[in-house]
Amino acid sequence: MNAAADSKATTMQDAKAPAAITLIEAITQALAYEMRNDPSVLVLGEDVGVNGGVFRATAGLSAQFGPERVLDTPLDETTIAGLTVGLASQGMKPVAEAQFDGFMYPMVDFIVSHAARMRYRTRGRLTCPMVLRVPWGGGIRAPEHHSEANEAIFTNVPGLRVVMPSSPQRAYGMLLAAIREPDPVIFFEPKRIYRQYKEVVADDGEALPLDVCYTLRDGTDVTLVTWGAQVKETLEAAEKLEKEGISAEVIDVATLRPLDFATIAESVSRTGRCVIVHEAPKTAGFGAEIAARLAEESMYDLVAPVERVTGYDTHIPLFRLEMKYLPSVDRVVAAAKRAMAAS
Amino acid sequence: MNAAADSKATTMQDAKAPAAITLIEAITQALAYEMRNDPSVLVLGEDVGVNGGVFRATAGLSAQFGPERVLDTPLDETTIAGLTVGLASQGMKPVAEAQFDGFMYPMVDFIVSHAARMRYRTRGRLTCPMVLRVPWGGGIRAPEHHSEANEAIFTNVPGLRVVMPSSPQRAYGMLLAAIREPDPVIFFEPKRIYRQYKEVVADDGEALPLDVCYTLRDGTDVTLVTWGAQVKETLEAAEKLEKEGISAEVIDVATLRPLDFATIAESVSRTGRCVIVHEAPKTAGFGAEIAARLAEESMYDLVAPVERVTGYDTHIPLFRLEMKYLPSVDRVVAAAKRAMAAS
Amino acid sequence: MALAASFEIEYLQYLAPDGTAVAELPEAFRDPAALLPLFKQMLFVRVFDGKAIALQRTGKLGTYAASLGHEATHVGIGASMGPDDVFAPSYREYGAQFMRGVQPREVLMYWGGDERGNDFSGMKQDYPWCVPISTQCLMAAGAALSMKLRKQPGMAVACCGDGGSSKTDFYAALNSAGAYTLPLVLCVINNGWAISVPRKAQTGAETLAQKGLAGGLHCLQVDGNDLIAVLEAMRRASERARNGEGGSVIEFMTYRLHDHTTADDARRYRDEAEVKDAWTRDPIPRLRTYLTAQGVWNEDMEKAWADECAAKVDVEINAYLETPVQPVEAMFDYLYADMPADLQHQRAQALAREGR
Amino acid sequence: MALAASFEIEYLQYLAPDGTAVAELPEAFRDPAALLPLFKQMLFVRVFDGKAIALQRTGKLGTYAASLGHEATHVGIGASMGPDDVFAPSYREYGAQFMRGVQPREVLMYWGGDERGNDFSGMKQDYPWCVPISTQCLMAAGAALSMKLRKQPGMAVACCGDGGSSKTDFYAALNSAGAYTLPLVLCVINNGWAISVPRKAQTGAETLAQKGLAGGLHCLQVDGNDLIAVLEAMRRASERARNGEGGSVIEFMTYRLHDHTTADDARRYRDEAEVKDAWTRDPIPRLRTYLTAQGVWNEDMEKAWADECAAKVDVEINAYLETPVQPVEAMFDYLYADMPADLQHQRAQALAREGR
Ligand SMILES: Cc1ncc(C[n+]2csc(CCOP(=O)(O)OP(=O)(O)O)c2C)c(N)n1
Ligand SMILES: Cc1ncc(C[n+]2csc(CCOP(=O)(O)OP(=O)(O)O)c2C)c(N)n1
Ligand SMILES: [Mg+2]
Ligand SMILES: [Mg+2]
Repeated sequence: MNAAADSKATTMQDAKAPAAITLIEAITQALAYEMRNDPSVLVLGEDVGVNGGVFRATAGLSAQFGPERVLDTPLDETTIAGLTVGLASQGMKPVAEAQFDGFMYPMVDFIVSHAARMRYRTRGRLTCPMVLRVPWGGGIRAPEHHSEANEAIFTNVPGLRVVMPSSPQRAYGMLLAAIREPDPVIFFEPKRIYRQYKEVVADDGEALPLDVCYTLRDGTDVTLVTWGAQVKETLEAAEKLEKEGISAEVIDVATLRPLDFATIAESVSRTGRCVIVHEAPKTAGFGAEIAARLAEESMYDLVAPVERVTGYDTHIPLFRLEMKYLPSVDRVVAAAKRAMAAS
Repeated sequence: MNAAADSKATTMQDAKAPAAITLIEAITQALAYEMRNDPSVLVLGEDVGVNGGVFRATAGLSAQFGPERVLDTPLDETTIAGLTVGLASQGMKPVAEAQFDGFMYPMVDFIVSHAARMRYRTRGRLTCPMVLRVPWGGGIRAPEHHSEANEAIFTNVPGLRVVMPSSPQRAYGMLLAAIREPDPVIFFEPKRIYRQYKEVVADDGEALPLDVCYTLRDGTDVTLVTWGAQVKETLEAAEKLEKEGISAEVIDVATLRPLDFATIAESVSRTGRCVIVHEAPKTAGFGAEIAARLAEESMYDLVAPVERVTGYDTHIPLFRLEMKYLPSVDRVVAAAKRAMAAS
Repeated sequence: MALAASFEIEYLQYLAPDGTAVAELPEAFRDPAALLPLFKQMLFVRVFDGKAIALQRTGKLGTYAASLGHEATHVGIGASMGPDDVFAPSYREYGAQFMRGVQPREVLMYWGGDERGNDFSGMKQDYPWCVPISTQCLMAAGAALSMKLRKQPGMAVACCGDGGSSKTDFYAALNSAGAYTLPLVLCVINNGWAISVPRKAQTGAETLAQKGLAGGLHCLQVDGNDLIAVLEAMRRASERARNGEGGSVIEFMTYRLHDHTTADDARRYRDEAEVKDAWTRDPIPRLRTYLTAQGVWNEDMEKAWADECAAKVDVEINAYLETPVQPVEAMFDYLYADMPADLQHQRAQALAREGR
Repeated sequence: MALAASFEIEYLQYLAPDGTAVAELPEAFRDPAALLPLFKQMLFVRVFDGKAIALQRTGKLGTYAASLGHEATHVGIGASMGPDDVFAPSYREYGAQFMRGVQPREVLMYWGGDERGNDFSGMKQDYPWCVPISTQCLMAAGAALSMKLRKQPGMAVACCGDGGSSKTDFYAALNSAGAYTLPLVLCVINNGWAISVPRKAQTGAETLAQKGLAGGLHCLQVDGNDLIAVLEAMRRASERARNGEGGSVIEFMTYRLHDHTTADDARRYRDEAEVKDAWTRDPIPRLRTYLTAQGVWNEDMEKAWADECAAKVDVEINAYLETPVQPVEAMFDYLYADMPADLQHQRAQALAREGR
């Protein structure tokens, strides 16, 4: 399942002097690439213009492409969502920004009732090729409502694609794919790892698929499945486990909807054990869908009960306590060991 | 787990001449009871006043309690949600109505960002004892957006209770409980069975618990778990199965959040098989949570893979095709048989 | 007293309910012959409406929202738009839509539970019927923004009701129109009722037109049962839109002569006397009297046209009734441009359940 | 030309930026001694603000939203409310909140990442700080509705910014206030910027006050750096509210002299010259000049009060810094009145992870 990433690596030499950049810089790079490439692409949101976005995702775009392609909106998320659907259904390719995850709730109506239904409702006469970028998740010591992991709200909605890259390369390639996708994409960006590390990302315009999971680490004893910022803790847990003689495979789901369950199932068919790790509250989080699919399709492969290591079923606390809320490396390690012990 | 329902039955004689009523009439009866009982209870929504609601749920309440306790709102769901949170946080007990499931999306922000967080955010200084009643689900040949099964949106949200009665008695008792509950409750009403059948419901003010599943039928071979209008098809499937020698236990989840998993687990520990039936799209529907819990906590009890019989992962079609979308008795029977064959 | 701002909102009416002119007619609409096709369209809509209601009553149609009484407003709006424009209707502006090429059979298919009704034969860019109240207004603002950004010549026109003018999406639309100086016309069709809730209960504002002031838009209130006033209001708004002067809110004063939909029973909440009174302002006799007085219409023409309408509608009804149900795969095939593997699997299951 | 409606919106200013009176003072605010405590409160807020920013810069506080430049508006609003009222702030109206008994240490706790900051020592009915822009306006409308239904004497007052006046929730609040004739005062604090977006980009309306017309509310625009104008505007609005005459929208013209928050760098998007110019309208020197000219204030008093403020704020800062982190169970204990079994289980797990 790393084929896409690999082919990307091989095309890297085509671009001139690819630089090592952060995840957020990869976002900016992808936006700039596609705005150059396709004149129907435009960016809109609060403070995305001259200010370049509160996270700097759109830094420099206004200067490069002008205010007609980088639109500051009035301060209203309903407005952003509605205008975006309007633009997309008339042939433009808007990339909207929700300033933070906690502010996207007023967008739900337009996303669910219109974006996700435009093609379906009109039998393909009108469509809605839009991207909604959402800085997502906790752990940055931010104020209230700036730390939500609310992807589950969208994963039950037909007509949407819901993705979440967790590396600079995947951010670049998946954002290009999202913009080119003829249907609406909710593009979650794990803000905690916006600047976690740099990676060489060729600015070659190569998109990555939006329907595959990425196996980040091979293993034989237990499959750790995660997405977003938790990829960090999960990889660390895998290293710790290795020191204790447990070989953990790590899968970054990357695209939640549609889910590439085949990759997960194949891994679990080898390991027999699965630990699902996510930030969002446990109950009815997207981890439930993965566990459910295992219960349906991989039951005979499982040698231990499925484990979920998640946020608790409460709101992420303000920042003095938030790290106690988020799944830790130790919790992942403990769950993997329980799975090993169970069998 | 039928204890509550049974004790309810035994207290029936206390009330004078309890009548057989439909589910929707039970709703009206509960509203009227609690408005008499508690002056802080009020009802608000579109057309709930003189018109008595588009489904007649509030019929007669305006005449009985006056327009100050049965408020028609301006036509805006954001307004309904926001006013409701405002009223609830100042000591009233508002029961709001969303006219149809498909119109509740603009309420998501107030529900998630305020109703579900008021107590948490203020450390208990302000609270939000509100009920949001939502006619829910398909199958009534209604126009677009009048047939959604969107409960999954709310089941991942901490601070909420999410319930769905599926009989007149449970509608009465659970609505009373919801109104008396000190925290916000999303109260889904399966509109397809609003008038499906009548049942004697004593108007005795007895609430039912909001944290139990109801076992509607005992069985030994397979556990069928469902909620809402699908209880009808599921019970019919159980009868069909019985004719073929398969003994199906039927559980009405009734309260989705918090989930009474113990009742489901206990049943599956006896049957070893579980079929989950719901109207909503399959992927990341609430059925996933139940299947996930089985994969975590009941794996050693399962002798067959879990089955989900659900709406497809597409929007419920307009009414000419909707019955092809909704899970049918035959699909439930087939799934149960697959479960029987698997083991 | 220092003033921060002051405003005046004009009211337009040219034809009184009795069909006589009460003000000098706007130059653009002085030729009665030019009004004739619009009057005929109004008559056609009324025939269509009656037959659609009858279809519903006999179980051959789902819930239907009639347009009885709104004909002047709807047809006047439709007549004011061209192929460069984008129309965003609510759910009952058939008069406007017919003028944009939507087929009556498409209306019937939509209310008959078939998505293909939304695949209009008419202007492909127009928005489908919109059930979530007033969300069409904000999509229209987005459409207007796309025109402005691409320097296209058109305007976007959205309709909502008096109830719809309370919806936050309506406010968002007018706010955006003002912020971006968009070529957007928001038509508030005030028919007195939002299902059972009277106009007065929606807002404390004395007019719905003045809501446009919140966004710095041009505001007008007009007699929506007077076709000429409707046309003139739309002419002014569209001129502004096309000249880059920005958006308008027009309140059309009319009345819902039917129940809200066929699923509603207005007698539960509405005084019959009010309805009776409203019939005296019916837009059709008013225009008929005027056009007859102008010598361009007469009883024979009316009779002939009525027959033509009935025949035409019957053809449409038959086409609707004869349209077979979509196959089961239709619920999968229009969801994504590229169907995900999971969904392909579910589609195959659904086909298998049909024995296909 | 027939008029559907016409409107005038008043502008209030009594003290010019140089501290001289430019209009006859309203009777209620003619006694300069009565203004003194408010002036002192303004000075206190400014000291608090400065120290809070310094705390953030040294890593002892999270992101902080300063109120620099808004003191007259905030304090004037706070001074106009009583214990029967409900206040719904956005996130920077400390001046108003201090007057309602909120402790400075609570402000610091909130921005310091501790929910207990929202458990105000002051008016228990007041709403907590509200991050989702303008949603507080609609909750305040609900609070006002509860007062009206229960025939309670108070009013609800909500604050939002110029940016916040674009939010659909703000429109929903004014729409409700008009529809139900609610005792609601919507204070739009126009400080020129919504983070990087200038007021002009938010709307095409020439004033933000006129948005109230959309709901039929009373509208006023005032110089928000003139404490007397603020007090007079609030007096008029509260009189209306208390007399059952309904809601008001007041636009307070002020300026954000600081960055949006400590996480922002306004130099990226804002001209320094504009900021420099805004300092000439600083509400504090203006009132100082006036009160000094009236003989109720002098340099010695200022010096003494400055010291007192500094000492008082330091006490608060220490109290904040010394407050221990909440125990891990705090994230479970305030979610429901009756904790579901599942959550009890998770709580026990969390405690176990702490070795407890
Ligand atoms: C968001 C939303 N809420 C509620 C409804 C249900 N509903 C359908 S029409 C209607 C009343 C609309 O009144 P108005 O806007 O005046 O338009 P009219 O039907 O009178 O033309 C309501 C409440 C809906 N369709 N959408
Ligand atoms: C719903 C929502 N969207 C976005 C934000 C991020 N945000 C915080 S403050 C702000 C600007 C607010 O400007 P304004 O209303 O003028 O108030 P001011 O900060 O100037 O006092 C924004 C966009 C938010 N808090 N809530
Ligand atoms: Mg209406
Ligand atoms: Mg501002």
